[in-house]
Amino acid sequence: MNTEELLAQAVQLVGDRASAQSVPEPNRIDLAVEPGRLLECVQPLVEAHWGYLSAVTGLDHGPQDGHLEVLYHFCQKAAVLTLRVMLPREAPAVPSVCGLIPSATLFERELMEMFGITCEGTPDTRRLFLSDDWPAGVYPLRKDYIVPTQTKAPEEKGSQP
Amino acid sequence: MSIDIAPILKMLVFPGGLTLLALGLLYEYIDRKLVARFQNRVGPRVLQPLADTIKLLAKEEVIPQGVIPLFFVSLPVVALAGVLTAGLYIPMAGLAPAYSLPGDLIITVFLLGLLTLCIGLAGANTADRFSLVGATRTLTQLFSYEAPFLLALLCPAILADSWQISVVHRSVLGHVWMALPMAIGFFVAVIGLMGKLELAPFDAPEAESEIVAGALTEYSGRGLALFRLGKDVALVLGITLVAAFYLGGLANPLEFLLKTLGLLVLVAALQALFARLRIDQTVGLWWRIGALLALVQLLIVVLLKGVIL
Amino acid sequence: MSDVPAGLPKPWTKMLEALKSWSRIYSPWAIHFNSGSCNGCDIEILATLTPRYDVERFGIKLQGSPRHADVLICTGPVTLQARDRLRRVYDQMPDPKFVIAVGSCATSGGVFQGCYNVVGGIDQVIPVDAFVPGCPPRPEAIIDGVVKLLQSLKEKQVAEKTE
Amino acid sequence: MTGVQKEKFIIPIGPQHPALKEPAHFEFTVDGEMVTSASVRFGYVHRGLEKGAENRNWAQALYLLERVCGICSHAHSTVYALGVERLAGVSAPPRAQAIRQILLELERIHSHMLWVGVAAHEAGFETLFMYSWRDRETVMDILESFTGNRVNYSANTLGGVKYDLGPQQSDSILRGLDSLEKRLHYYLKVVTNDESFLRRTRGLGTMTVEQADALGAIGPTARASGVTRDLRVDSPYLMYADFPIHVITDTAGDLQARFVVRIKELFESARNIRTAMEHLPEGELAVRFPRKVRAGEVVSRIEAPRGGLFYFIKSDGGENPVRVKVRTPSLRNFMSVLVGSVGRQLADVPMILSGIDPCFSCNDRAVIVRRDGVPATEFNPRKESASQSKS
Repeated sequence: MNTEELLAQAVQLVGDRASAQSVPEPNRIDLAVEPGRLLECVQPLVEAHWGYLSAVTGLDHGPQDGHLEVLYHFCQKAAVLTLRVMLPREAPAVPSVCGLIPSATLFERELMEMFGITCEGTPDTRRLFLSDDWPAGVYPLRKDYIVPTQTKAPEEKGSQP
Repeated sequence: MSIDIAPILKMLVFPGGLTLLALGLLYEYIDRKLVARFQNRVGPRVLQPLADTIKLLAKEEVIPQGVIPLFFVSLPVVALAGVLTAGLYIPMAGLAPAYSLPGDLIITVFLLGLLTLCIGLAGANTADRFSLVGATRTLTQLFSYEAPFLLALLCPAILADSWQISVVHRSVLGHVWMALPMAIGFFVAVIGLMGKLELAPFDAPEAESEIVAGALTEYSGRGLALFRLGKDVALVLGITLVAAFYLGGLANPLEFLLKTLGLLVLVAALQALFARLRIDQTVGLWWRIGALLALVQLLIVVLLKGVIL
Repeated sequence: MSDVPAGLPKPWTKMLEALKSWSRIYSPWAIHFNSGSCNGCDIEILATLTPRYDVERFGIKLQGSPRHADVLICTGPVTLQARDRLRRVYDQMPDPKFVIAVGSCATSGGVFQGCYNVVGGIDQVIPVDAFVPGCPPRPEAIIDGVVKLLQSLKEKQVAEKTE
Repeated sequence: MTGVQKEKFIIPIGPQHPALKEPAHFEFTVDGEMVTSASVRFGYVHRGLEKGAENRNWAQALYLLERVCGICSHAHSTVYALGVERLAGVSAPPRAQAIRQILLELERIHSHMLWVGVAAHEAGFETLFMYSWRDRETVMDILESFTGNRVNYSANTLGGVKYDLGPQQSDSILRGLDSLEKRLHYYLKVVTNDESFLRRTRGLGTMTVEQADALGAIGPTARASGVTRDLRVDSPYLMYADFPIHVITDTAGDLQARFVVRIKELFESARNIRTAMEHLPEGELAVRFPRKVRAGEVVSRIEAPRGGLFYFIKSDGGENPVRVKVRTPSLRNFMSVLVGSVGRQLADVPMILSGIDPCFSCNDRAVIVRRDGVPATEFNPRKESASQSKS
């Protein structure tokens, strides 16, 4: 199957559950999905063995815009299908896909830690790769997190053990 | 009352004490150098083992938490003292052993085993997990190679009708090398020696990539230096013993040097040739193949002896 | 054990001191700690062990246990998570001990300056005796760093003698 | 001792441990010598690169991202440069693309040879480690004569490359490749014939096609299990469409198969480099690159030595990237280690771990698997998901 056929197959599998569809590049299709319908979209992909979950990207559109976005990238050969889930900045939450794709636990833990997005039902919610003394409630990849000046970093975080 | 100075000299200078220590450091150098050359490297300088030892002796000795300090400090001393004592029964440099008594073969093998036992206990003494696993492995390995090694040494002893090293040694002198008619026994003895000294590929007890430095992980400074010295001396003694039994005896210092060094080259080559065996593979190898081979050799010797004599 | 007994006559003390410092320079055992490096320096440190560079001819041996080591070779900027580990490894080493910071990142934080999880160079956490700059430094430079450090020990000793 | 044995006896590996040249903290619960569960915590080399890239301009971020990993640095800078160029609507000249590809393949040779040595070291086979690293110096010399640095070549720039390939360098590369190939035949013989080494590699960390596919394994790890997943063929970038590569696969899926696959890939890389140098296009090395990149999002993927490398780059039309997401190949493969080490000997763990050629500085994240007593061969991701959600 070539890339177009693969993408057509993907759209056929999940297209009707998406609220919007766009083609940013010839080998990519983006589908906007409501948070509540995410699992409905992932399930047919997993069942049809359409590609593998290559990455989960978190995006912060900034405090003005007031939205966070989670991108689930599925890759099959050259084709990339992205499920985009738009979330409010306040109390963002997505359902966990770990039930369908166990190895997604890493991606979800990163998401929780870096953006403060709750993955409902994810098996493991512990710290991933921020240090143990990192302050709670500070999410470094959000746009309103400003990196403290380098030399004072450990003190400013007020996190001396 | 006059003090007999001879035994003290024997114990402190030759063949025990200083001579053994110096030979141990020299042989460690040769071993490391040969392995390095086999691996295409330049290798260490002559005085390297000496410098390592002096440096370790001059270093701070950290006594970690959770150990019994008395054991922590005394085990290396006991280990080194044990192997140095073993040196008194062995025909060092081709000369007659300093002391000789019936059954000293067993004593010697026991004293060499004492070193391993001390290392194992030293590992078990610390709270460090790597040391504990290392200690378990050291002791497991001790139980696996000790029997075949002893059996392999018994073959010439049975031929000589004695368990006294000097008698066995005299009986093989001038005869054809035992390694030729008793190739299996020789093979088991050399491999057993490598297992005893925890040389590659039998270095699972101190496998760096799994358990850091095994039982000795927590040792620093003096303790480490003494254990290393103990191992060096054990290397010399083991090689001498095998050469004396299997390579036609050691008639004079020159023969001693040539034969032991020849054996050292063989041991170094074997070290460079193989990947490390897992501990279960080591044990399996010893009990399934090593012990069996040694028994077969022993059987052959006993049968032959019965037929000929 | 590390101190020469005070009761010995002076020439003896001197000789023992000289012997100690000789052995220290002749036999530097090293341990390697990566506190956040990109691997570039680490593979170059590993390369120093291999036939082309072979540091064993200088008596340098890479050890696994901090208890056995004299020289701590650090690579990479210090990350928040590695900071305490670095300090602990340093504390576990018996005296006398030395630290070499290998690479630009270990020296100053390098290209990672300003990243939120980076504290800075190694010297922010533990005292450093020698810096080897480069991204990554060549294996020759790393060996040179160790040799220079040892040379400085000798000079220090000479200076103490003349005092 | 017995009291300790009855409790969970946990062997920590890392963050400072001789088997890991990089820090990560593994905890293996052992029963005697048998591993009963495994967990890992990364973060020791997490530097906050993704945020760091947002605070740098497009060109500066290239140098930062090149240092995500020192072993596959060129792969990281290439995937970023390709993505940003596509975003900006700029295309590097053909000659630059061919040079990038040659460097990528040279880097693959250096990386795989490094891995052969490190894996041999984990197995306690020092001689093979020394030999393979000695011969690896050949490719290091080539890289140095080409770019002036042994590691972190800094050959890429946005819009092209910095270094040209002259006839003299071509000669030295060809000569180096010839001698390297001779040695590679020897290593292939060693890893397939040496009995003591086979004892440590055969049947270890085995993944079937289904498991590899389900776990989303990539790179040589997946190819050794028979999954033909290679972005150089699936989605050709640079000049891989013109100078194609032949995908090497194996069916065994164990550690030995990964050795064989990696070494065979090197022959393929050498062949690819020769072809690319023979048909090296003439022309410019670089084109002008704008300071600002027009708004948009791009997914850039290439096949790094360890597997598919995934970058997501977003621009809002300014001088800085808005988001750079890095997903490295080791991360996708880590599940296989934790799952594979349960039920194995402790002595095999470093081997299984090194089997995927992990790169911690690449992916600083964490994962946990608790699967007490269930052998790895029975692992079923679906089953696991059920048990995990229950707990």
